[in-house]
Amino acid sequence: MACAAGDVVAALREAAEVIAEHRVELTDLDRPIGDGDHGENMNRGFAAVLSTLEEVPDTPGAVLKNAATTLISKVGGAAGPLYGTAFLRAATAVSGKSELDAEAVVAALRAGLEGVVARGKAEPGDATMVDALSPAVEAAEAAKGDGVAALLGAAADAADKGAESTVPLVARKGRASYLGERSAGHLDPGARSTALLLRAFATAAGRA
Amino acid sequence: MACAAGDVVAALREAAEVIAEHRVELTDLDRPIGDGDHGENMNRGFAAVLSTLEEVPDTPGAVLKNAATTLISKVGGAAGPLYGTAFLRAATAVSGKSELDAEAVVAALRAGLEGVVARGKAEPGDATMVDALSPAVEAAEAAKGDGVAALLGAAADAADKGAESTVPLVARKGRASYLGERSAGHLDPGARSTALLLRAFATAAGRA
Amino acid sequence: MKKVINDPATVVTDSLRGLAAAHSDLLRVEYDPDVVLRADTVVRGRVALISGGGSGHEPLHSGFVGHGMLDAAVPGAMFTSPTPDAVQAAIKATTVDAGALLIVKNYTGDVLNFETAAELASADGLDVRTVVIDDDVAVADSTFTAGRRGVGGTVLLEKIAGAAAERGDRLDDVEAVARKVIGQVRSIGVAFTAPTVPHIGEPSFELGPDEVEFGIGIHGEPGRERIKAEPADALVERMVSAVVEDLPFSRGDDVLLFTNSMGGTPLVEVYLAHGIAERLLADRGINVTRHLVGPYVTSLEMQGISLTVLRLDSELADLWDSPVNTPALRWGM
Amino acid sequence: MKKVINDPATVVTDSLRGLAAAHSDLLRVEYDPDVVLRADTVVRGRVALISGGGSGHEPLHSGFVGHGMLDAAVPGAMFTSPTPDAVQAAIKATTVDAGALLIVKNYTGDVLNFETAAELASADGLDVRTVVIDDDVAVADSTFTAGRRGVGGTVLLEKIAGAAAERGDRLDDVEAVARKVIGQVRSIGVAFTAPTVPHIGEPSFELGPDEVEFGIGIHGEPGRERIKAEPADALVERMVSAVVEDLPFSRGDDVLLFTNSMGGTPLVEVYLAHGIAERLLADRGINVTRHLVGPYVTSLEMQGISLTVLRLDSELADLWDSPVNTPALRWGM
Ligand SMILES: Nc1ncnc2c1ncn2[C@@H]1O[C@H](COP(=O)(O)OP(=O)(O)O)[C@@H](O)[C@H]1O
Ligand SMILES: Nc1ncnc2c1ncn2[C@@H]1O[C@H](COP(=O)(O)OP(=O)(O)O)[C@@H](O)[C@H]1O
Ligand SMILES: [Mg+2]
Ligand SMILES: [Mg+2]
Ligand SMILES: [Mg+2]
Ligand SMILES: [Mg+2]
Repeated sequence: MACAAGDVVAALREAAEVIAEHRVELTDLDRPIGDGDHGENMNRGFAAVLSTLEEVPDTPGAVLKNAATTLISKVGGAAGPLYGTAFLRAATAVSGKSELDAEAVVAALRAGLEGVVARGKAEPGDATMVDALSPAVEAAEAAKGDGVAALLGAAADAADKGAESTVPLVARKGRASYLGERSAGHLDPGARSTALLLRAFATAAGRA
Repeated sequence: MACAAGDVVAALREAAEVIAEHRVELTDLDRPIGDGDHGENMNRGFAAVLSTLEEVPDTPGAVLKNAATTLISKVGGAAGPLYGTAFLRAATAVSGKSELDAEAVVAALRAGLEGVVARGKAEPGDATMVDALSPAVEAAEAAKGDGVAALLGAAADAADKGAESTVPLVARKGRASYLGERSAGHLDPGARSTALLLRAFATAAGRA
Repeated sequence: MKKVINDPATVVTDSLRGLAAAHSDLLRVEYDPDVVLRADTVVRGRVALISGGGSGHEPLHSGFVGHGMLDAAVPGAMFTSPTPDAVQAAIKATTVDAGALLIVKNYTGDVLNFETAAELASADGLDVRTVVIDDDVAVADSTFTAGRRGVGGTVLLEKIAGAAAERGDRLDDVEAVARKVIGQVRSIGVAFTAPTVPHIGEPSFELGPDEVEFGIGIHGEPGRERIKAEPADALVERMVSAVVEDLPFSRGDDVLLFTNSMGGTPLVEVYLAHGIAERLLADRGINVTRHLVGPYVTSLEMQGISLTVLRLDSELADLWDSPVNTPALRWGM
Repeated sequence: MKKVINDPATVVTDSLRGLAAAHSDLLRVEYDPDVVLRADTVVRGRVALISGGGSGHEPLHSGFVGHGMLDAAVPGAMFTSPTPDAVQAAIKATTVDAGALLIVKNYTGDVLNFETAAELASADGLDVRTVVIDDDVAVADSTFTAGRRGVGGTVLLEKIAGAAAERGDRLDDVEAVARKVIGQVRSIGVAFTAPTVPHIGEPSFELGPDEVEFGIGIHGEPGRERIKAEPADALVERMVSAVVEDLPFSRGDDVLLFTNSMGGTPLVEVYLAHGIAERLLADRGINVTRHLVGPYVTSLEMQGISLTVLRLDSELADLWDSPVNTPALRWGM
């Protein structure tokens, strides 16, 4: 199975739904160590993405690029430019293709990770979304022989674990880093939203 | 028994002590219907009076006049000018006398009441200190044959009752009047402090 | 209670030391009794404008001492009228040949203490008058009550009378313009929380999570009525109609609209209310030609807002626009 | 949560309508994306000074738009950085031939969004630079962290860089003076309560009745350390030494001392802290020659204060003293 533009749209719809469902949870995660807006930011952005999905462009890359632009202009905060860049780099990585095979999906994920790191300069272990996204890309790479749905499932599993791994960490990037030692003991909200997004993509792919 | 300057000093000491003991109570009475400072105001004033009692002037009138000036400049709020005027008028009513007999004490109390009414324009039933002071003066008048201590005791009893009578009243003067109907159901703090002062005077007179 | 204070008994004086340090170009402070005086010298022929009252309403009154506004402010203890000796000290320090006008907010304590001081000063041969501002429409005005409170309108009165005094108007004229302002200004306030007076250490009243005090004063006294919390549009409409119907203000009036924070309400909400109020007045054909927005007459950390509307004519508008240079209001210089 | 709002989703825009109504002489507001612009026309040869960030810190930044300070402010959602398209709109509306300087508080979100906008504008051939202010000594500065936050010093930076732009300095020079301010300004904040963001509806953190957050930011993020409440003398000493030892400031320095209310703390306490801080600096031989006191960089209704100290030389002092005319800071005109 490979993903056409319509499949990417379906994945984004699922993502918007999942983010809306977890809005309060994400915000609650952001309250003790941040400024309590991550759920609002993500939901504002993905609701806006959803409202642009009526007219479907003809390539997966074009769909991702539209989403990127919307996220950059609607999410705000740190997450906006980071996720925006991730989607933009992913779009660029697959631009021109009319369908994405497993190889292409992994390339898109890796480009997204590289975009986040380029913008945010976080390394694994800094307690950010990178801690979810980075192992997810590795897991996707390892599972790419099993097809798109399976590799996204593996990525989502790895992202869940990666997000959990932020709990004991002292944050070194983002607002949580202002807390120093007090930032330990909390799940990073951006890592959680990354895991939620990957799970939504896997769910949509499983359905297709 | 008649009161010399020293007896008036003793009465003021007792008053200062009683006010200090009831500071929190008076403030608490002022909170639901006023601005929560009556205990502070009275205590500030009577503590200042206390500190001026080292050098005893030679007449009761002079002692009362000193107290009046101190109250005017230290109590603040509505109670300051009202009590200050009461003491000033009382002082004037007995000026020149070196001792106060029962007749003179009643005259002083009545002059005090007239001073409060002249300044504050409150009538009985307006839920103010007048509701304690006015019946107290009548009771003192009625009991003046029994001597100073007894007439002050009668005045204090009447003031207690008068203060209690403010509970159901809708206030028509002072801050409590801003509440309209909501002022009913509360003991007026100024009526309570008047009753406390008269009780203190009676206690001191009983001791002399 | 958590506050930036050392001792509730000295909080007013301690705060005045900071005020004096911050604004030595505009004012100087004398202590015990505490009075805040204009830094520049007293001028013969100029009416002295003096106000004061309990502390806890900052910047009122100390923040309005300076060119074109007050010559002296007399800060009492927290929420407690200053005593006559302090008012007398302010009169003595500022009043020369042209006399003085005392601006008094209508509270029994303020009126009694300021009037006592004025009487004593008059006995010394000075021409000292008092005007009493009572702009709060929440309180029924009647000779059977203490009458209406003085609230937000006080700032506008101090500014306008101050401008008249600054330009050299005689005492009669300063008093007349002050009375004109008092006749044409109306206010209403609401509160969401109660203030905490330092020496008490607990909020002055309790409000449920969705209760609002409507018709609140500025001393932690409860309001006239307790209502359910409602959206800003409804709340501001309730406030605007209370104010407009009282004077009443009429179609075609030019007004100054002053939206005030009671202290604890963030500016973002105050501007939001201001925008709504301006629109609601426009809907009634009332023209807002002057604006003031911010925390100017506060009640410590109380959350809430008040609206004040002053009918303007060209004289009042000109006096409002005149230069002023005080810690809290400044323009034209 | 009780607030003067209609809908958490529209609170920023609704508030801007009130701001626009109140200050039409100084500024105008464009909506969607929301930007606040100087009312007077854009001038060729003058550098455009632009700042912005999450809302809820009012009067920062919108209240500092006007003559001698900002050309544009870009208000984001509550406590949330504005997006690049809004920043771009502000750049387009204000930037002609002399380029623009963006003043960015050091938060990951602000830096990323403003830098994205600057890149896009540069691609359009405009000379747009960014300076990042990071004056909060509470945060350990290290390349392994997001670095220090931008807090109270932002106001001083906007005023001083604004004066340089107003007098016609070239972009290089405005940028240089901005970097000088950033190099010489340090701040620290404390909080007694947490702010309540409208869309959350509950305080951002919980504090016990005698707990104080030391080293607080301005977004409801908890501070660096939780301490017991203490008298003002001790608390302000703790704050002054954190600030002084950091730069460090030295005996003989002339400084501007800015004592800021975080929103919910009454002015009487802010002045009280200011007086103590001035004395503690004087004890160290540090000379306070300029003062600013009030709620200028707030965190909604959060109770607390911050201290900011800026080392002055004659250039910075002159630029500070230059005329300014904005809703929240005004002098000399
Ligand atoms: N430099 C960074 N690199 C990667 N991720 C980051 C960085 N800074 C912040 N984040 C992520 O962004 C999340 C916070 O997003 P959000 O709350 O929307 O923005 P803000 O912190 O501006 O309020 C954090 O939980 C973290 O995962
Ligand atoms: N016009 C008045 N006439 C008589 N007593 C009054 C009047 N106004 C107020 N009082 C008395 O003063 C008391 C309040 O005193 P206090 O709390 O010290 O002053 P304030 O109201 O200025 O805070 C009231 O309880 C009432 O008894
Ligand atoms: Mg956040
Ligand atoms: Mg009282
Ligand atoms: Mg009082
Ligand atoms: Mg944020």
